[in-house]
Amino acid sequence: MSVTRYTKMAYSSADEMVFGTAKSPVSYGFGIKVGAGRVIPELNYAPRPGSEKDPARLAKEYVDYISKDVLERAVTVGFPDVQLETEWVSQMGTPKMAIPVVEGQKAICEKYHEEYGINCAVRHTIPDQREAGEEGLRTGMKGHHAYPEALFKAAEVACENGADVFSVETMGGKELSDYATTNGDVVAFLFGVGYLGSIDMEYVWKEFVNICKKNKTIAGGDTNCAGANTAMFMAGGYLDNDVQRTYSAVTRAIASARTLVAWECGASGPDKDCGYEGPIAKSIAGKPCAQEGKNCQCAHCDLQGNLMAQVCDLWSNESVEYHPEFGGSSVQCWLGSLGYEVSLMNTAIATGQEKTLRDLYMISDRSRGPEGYVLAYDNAYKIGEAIAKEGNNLYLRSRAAGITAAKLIKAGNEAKEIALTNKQKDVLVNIIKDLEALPDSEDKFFEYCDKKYSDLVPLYNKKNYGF
Amino acid sequence: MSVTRYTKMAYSSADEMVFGTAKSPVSYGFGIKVGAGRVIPELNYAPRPGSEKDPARLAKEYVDYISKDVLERAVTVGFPDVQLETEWVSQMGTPKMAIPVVEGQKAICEKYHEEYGINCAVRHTIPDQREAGEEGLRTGMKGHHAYPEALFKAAEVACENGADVFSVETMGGKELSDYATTNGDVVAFLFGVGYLGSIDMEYVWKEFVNICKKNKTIAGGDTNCAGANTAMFMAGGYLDNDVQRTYSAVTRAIASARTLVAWECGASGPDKDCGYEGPIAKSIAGKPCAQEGKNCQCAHCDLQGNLMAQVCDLWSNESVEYHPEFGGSSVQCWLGSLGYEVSLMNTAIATGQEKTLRDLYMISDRSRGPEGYVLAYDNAYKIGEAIAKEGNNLYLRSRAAGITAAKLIKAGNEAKEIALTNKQKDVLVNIIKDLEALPDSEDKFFEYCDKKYSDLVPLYNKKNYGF
Amino acid sequence: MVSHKGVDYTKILKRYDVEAQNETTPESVAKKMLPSDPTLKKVAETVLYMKFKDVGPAVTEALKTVKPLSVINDGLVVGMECVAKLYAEHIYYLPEIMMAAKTMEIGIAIAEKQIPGGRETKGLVVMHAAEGDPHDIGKNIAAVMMRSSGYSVIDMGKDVAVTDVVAEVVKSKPMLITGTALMTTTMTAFPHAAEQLRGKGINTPFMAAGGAVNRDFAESFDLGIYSEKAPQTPPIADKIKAGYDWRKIREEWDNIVGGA
Amino acid sequence: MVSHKGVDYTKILKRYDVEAQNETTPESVAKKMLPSDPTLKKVAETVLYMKFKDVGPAVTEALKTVKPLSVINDGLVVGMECVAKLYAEHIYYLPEIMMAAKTMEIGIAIAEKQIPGGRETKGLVVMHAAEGDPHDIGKNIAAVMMRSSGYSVIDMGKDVAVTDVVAEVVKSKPMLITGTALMTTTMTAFPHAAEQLRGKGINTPFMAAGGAVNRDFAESFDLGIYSEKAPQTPPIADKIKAGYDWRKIREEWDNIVGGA
Ligand code: B12
Ligand code: B12
Repeated sequence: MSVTRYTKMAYSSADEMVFGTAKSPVSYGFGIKVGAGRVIPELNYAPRPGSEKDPARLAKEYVDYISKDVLERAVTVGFPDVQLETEWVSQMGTPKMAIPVVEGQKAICEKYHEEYGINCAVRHTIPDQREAGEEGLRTGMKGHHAYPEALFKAAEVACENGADVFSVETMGGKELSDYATTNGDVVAFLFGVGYLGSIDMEYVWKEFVNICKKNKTIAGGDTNCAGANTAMFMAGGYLDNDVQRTYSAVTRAIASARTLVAWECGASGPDKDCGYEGPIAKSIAGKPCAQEGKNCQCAHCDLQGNLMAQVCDLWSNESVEYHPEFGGSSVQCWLGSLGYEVSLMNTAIATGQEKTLRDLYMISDRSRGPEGYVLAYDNAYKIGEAIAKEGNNLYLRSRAAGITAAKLIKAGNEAKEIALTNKQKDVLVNIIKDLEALPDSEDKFFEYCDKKYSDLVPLYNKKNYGF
Repeated sequence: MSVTRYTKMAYSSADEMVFGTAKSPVSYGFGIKVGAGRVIPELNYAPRPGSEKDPARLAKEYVDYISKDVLERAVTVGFPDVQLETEWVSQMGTPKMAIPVVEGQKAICEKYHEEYGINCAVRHTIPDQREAGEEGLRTGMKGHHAYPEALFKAAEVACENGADVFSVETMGGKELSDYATTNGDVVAFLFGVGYLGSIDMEYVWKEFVNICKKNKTIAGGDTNCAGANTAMFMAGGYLDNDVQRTYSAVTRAIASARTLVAWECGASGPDKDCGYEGPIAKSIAGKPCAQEGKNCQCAHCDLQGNLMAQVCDLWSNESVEYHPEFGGSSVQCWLGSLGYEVSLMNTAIATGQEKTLRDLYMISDRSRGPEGYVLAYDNAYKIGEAIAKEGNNLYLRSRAAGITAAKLIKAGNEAKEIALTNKQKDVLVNIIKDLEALPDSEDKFFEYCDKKYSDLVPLYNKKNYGF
Repeated sequence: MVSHKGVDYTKILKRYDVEAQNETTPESVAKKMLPSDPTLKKVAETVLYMKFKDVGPAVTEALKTVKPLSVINDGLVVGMECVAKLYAEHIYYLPEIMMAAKTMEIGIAIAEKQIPGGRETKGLVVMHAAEGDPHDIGKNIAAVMMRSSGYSVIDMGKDVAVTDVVAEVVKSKPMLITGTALMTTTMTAFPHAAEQLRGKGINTPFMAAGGAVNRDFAESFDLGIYSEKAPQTPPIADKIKAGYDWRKIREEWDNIVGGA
Repeated sequence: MVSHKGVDYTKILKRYDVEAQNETTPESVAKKMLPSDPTLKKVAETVLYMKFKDVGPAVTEALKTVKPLSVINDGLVVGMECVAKLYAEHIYYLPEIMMAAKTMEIGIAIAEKQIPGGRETKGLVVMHAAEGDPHDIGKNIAAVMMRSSGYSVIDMGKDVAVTDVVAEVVKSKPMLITGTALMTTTMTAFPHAAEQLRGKGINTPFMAAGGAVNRDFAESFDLGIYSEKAPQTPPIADKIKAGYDWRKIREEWDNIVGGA
């Protein structure tokens, strides 16, 4: 597959973007149409401890319990569409464990679609179990688990046996982003995620897109869960004190340049809910994106619960462990939450009020923290423009994303739009300084970072990225 | 206390009603102002099994785990207000079990208020453990638990030890509503809930209001959980087949006439979240009401998840059992859900878009089922008018509420606004017939029902209602 | 005000209940299931159509030519089976179940008198709602279902002390005990009751049910078995009658309730 | 478009983080805690201000007049204690902890060489992330916290097989084992590991931690104890050092971690 870089914006203005509609809608599964004028709930779940013990148990858990509960509840409340997402547990690395789940979920979707006419589909998100360091992200390295062959094998298993949408959260750059976030080093993040991560994405996504094409599976997309989400998760809320939210906000912008690569390799979206960079990526590419927020409290609580709904096409709960509640099983309770939120968005679309609701979502969290601030669709659009402008250079575009985000926050703070603690300000100022001090030449940047992080990050190994 | 019946509407039009504002706002606790221009999240919880074993354990569960988790999360995400609701478990009937909980929750609210400036308060909802039949709802009957004395004693314990708001879900009429709902007999429901239930409400609420006054506790209100909620719960969703939703919708309207009585006895609101009759009651009385819907999926899923937010002043999760989730403890996850929804509503208020959002909530579920249809604020207002018109007669006003609701559904169905199954239609037609066939005289109505249900409902005993 | 007129609701919701409504009539189901014998058919129809005024005469009439046990099993019970089928197909609802069951019971009472020594039921079940728990509708419904499937029931009511439950079980030796709890703080009574029963050497399955109870909890103590919905109880009870102990019920639970 | 200009945000949210920010400076905390001896103070300050270029010279200088154990305990460790205090008060954050710890370790390495037989740590801890689990940041942070509180750590990394964990414990006899799991399907490795350890007569507490693990789970198997956050580990380890077994840790858990 060839790679086509984005150098222009898909939308002519920020205001043009809204939830439920994407420039390039995608259809799949049993009647699902994403980005085609209405939002769709996407429900994700984790099996109960112990169900991973054997293939029959795992399939029963995913199909007879979880999927059935979800579809049943969707019909009970009148939701017209529902998408299931199975994030593979590590045990599904072996086909014997994975196949019954993939087949079973396909079959139960078909059953409910035929019986009730509900639109439904399953996204399979396979794990990237490659390991950096000597182990190796590429073929021909030491990898005792024989990755990346195993990764591509898992993709085949998913696609051949019934996945409607395919996703991965790839690991490229993680060794550096782990270091970056725990040590507050934004350059390490830029190097790991923005640069090396993008290179790795290209390596794996060309192959994923081939596998998907062959099997008529939709190639959804990737997200930088390992980087920007870890940062956001650790930055937490007002009582947390591990990572600064100004740092986390900037990592998000950098990650968006990486996330784009899957689409540049031919994936079509919808990308993954935990890619909070969705508004930025969508502004550039016009492809549908899944998002999460208010109704993913089961999985985590961040500071942009409403805002993230502003331009979503699928609305997700991130993940919930399967267990009973007064109101049914946990997956049913969270589907209810998602489904009603989606109903509200679709009501807004049906009555021509979608931009008003979008703005209410956005204003609710615009000032809650710097992460939401940079993702507010107007700011997201500006970051998108910065990326598109340098679209052909993986390094320069990620750096531009980071600098733009940081400066937007700074300007917003000066304009009293977004309050910051002194610590958040200090970190922000240093980020701008550090990013601006970097050379403009990709080669020099690589040389500088390669040397610096070879010392600091034991697992860093440039062979993983084809150097 | 004297009783002042409502014979006029508090609002001059349906469109005047909106979430976050009530004609008569109420202030209490540590900075809480309900109905005064912004909506407040109210979080309710059930202790883990086993925590009821001794007073220390129960207090620890409610205070150190549940309340602390909630307050902590509220601060973490930046929610300006939070209300806790403790629905007493039956073991709290003894003061030894109840007092440490009430005192402890007060103290922890004070602590967080002082430390962070968060506005907070606790509602205590005591259980009505009186039993119909020979046991007796009134003093001087056989009641082996010595109720209603125990009920008033529990109210004193709550108010004297720190309850900010006081509520009960009283049982008057339950023996008849249980029969009515399982047998589909709307007249039994009218007699039990609309008529006898209202009489019982007056009996107990005069006393509750006295107790609250004495202790400077806010007398919140009552709800017909035992009647209309049981019906709604059993009517369930599209795949349930126990009770018809047209029946359930009519019982809701009837219940609203009963719920009013607490306020007529001097209570000030906010009433209880599970009183889905809130929009009707608020239209008549202008007092603030708590509601639940989309974000109470942990407790149950009904067909008006968005609609119920339309005119709420507090927004509740109904109840969740305390347990861990990926995103924190269950109470934290549901607080996050509530809080973000409230933030959306308050954003709408702050930007002057509250009526638009209200209408989106309403339209989302207006056609989902007959229960939501009669509670849509325009229809709720019409039912309110029917009640106010007959405000002085407990029987006639409940009957008017029931007939009006039934006819609204019928007209809506004919106008193709609300689809009905044939079964729902049949039941609806019979309800109208049955209610219209009743005598206009209260005495004759009593005579007829007294005779009929003495045979059919073994627990029915008119002595319970002072006859 | 945003208008709801002319809104395209297909984007927002789908009325599966209206779309899926079953146009089958009670008559068409009855045609396949009712007995062909006209006398018994008449008896069954009184149950099917909930005619509790007519059931007495119909049964009395039938008893003239048909053995009492046959009037019950081939008439009244068959009528109730039709009702159950109609309920499963969403044509009948709870009120119909309740009224049909009542009709059937009137009929059984009359027929039974003619059976020397009374009718033998499938077995005895002791039912109650937990100590401190006022939620009893679910239990009441389950009791009706059990009676209509041919079991006799001792309904101890709600808020029943553990000691009373144990005493009743010791006294009446049921084949199954059921407890209903809708509160997390009352369901803890069940393991206590089960423990006391075990202490007395009683191994009768103890079915824990009701909104607060889940399968994990119900199976967390010896004797405990689970039932989620009232209609699931008869198939479980049938297995107990067939000799399953509580362990075996647990093992095969998914299969047993699969159809219910 | 709805404008956000001029919106009254006080109705919507409250920036508790900005309102509550602590104006205390590292200097003011340091003033109260740093050693008065100027040489040791200088050593402590290199840790406090994360100067890993200066720590070597400062320690070397100090070793000329101060005993190596004192350089460590009264200089480097005191500096780290200041850092912990600043972290607790939300003045320092994770990066400062990481860098200060690194600084301290450089200093300790130098001083240690001068102690015959090496320095004795408070105890040995074996740490790992569960088999199949790639989530290791929490473990890495906890490892740093443990090292900075004076424990030595064998960090086995992530995705560590149960058999490897058991083998390492048998070999190196730690006072505490920790396992991190962020997935419901990987945390089940812990009870297996604990069982195998018990089988070998090992009773070392097995701390189960990480996002997926909760206290109920951690305490559902023998040896298992819980820790919610990385900073809670040192106080628990201190109790184990003081002689508590896993049962006693469980009993007093709330009190032990209360302050952390
Ligand atoms: C109706 C209702 C009431 C009614 C009960 C009327 C009645 N006659 O039962 C009334 C108003 C009395 C009531 C009171 C209270 N309630 Co209430 N109530 C409910 C509600 C809304 C619905 C319950 C119901 O009837 N469901 C319908 C029936 C049919 O369902 P079911 O009983 O579960 O039965 C089904 C199955 O479980 C099964 N089943 C049940 N029993 C059996 C037995 C057998 C053998 C089998 C096979 C099957 C079976 O079959 C049925 C369906 O097929 C629930 C909400 C909920 N989510 O459950 C709250 C709920 C149960 N109540 C709750 C509470 C807290 C209370 C109060 C304590 C509140 C208060 N402080 O006043 C009081 C109790 C006071 C006291 N005495 O202690 C909480 C419990 C929380 C907790 N701690 O666990 C709930 C969950 C509501 C909430 N807050 O979320 N309540
Ligand atoms: C970041 C992250 C990742 C990163 C991990 C990076 C890294 N180096 O660790 C990456 C991208 C690799 C990742 C991958 C996956 N992840 Co992930 N991930 C997360 C995320 C967003 C945050 C986790 C995190 O780092 N938190 C911050 C750290 C600091 O927290 P922590 O580890 O819990 O540590 C704290 C405490 O637990 C404690 N602690 C931890 N260890 C120890 C040890 C001791 C001794 C002590 C005292 C304390 C302690 O201290 C810390 C704080 O003080 C979570 C979301 C969540 N809700 O947890 C999902 C999550 C854990 N991931 C999940 C999943 C499903 C996956 C994948 C399987 C997805 C997929 N199909 O691709 C893959 C794994 C693939 C595989 N190999 O099997 C699910 C797990 C669901 C489940 N089944 O249980 C979660 C919950 C997300 C979700 N869907 O909701 N993930």
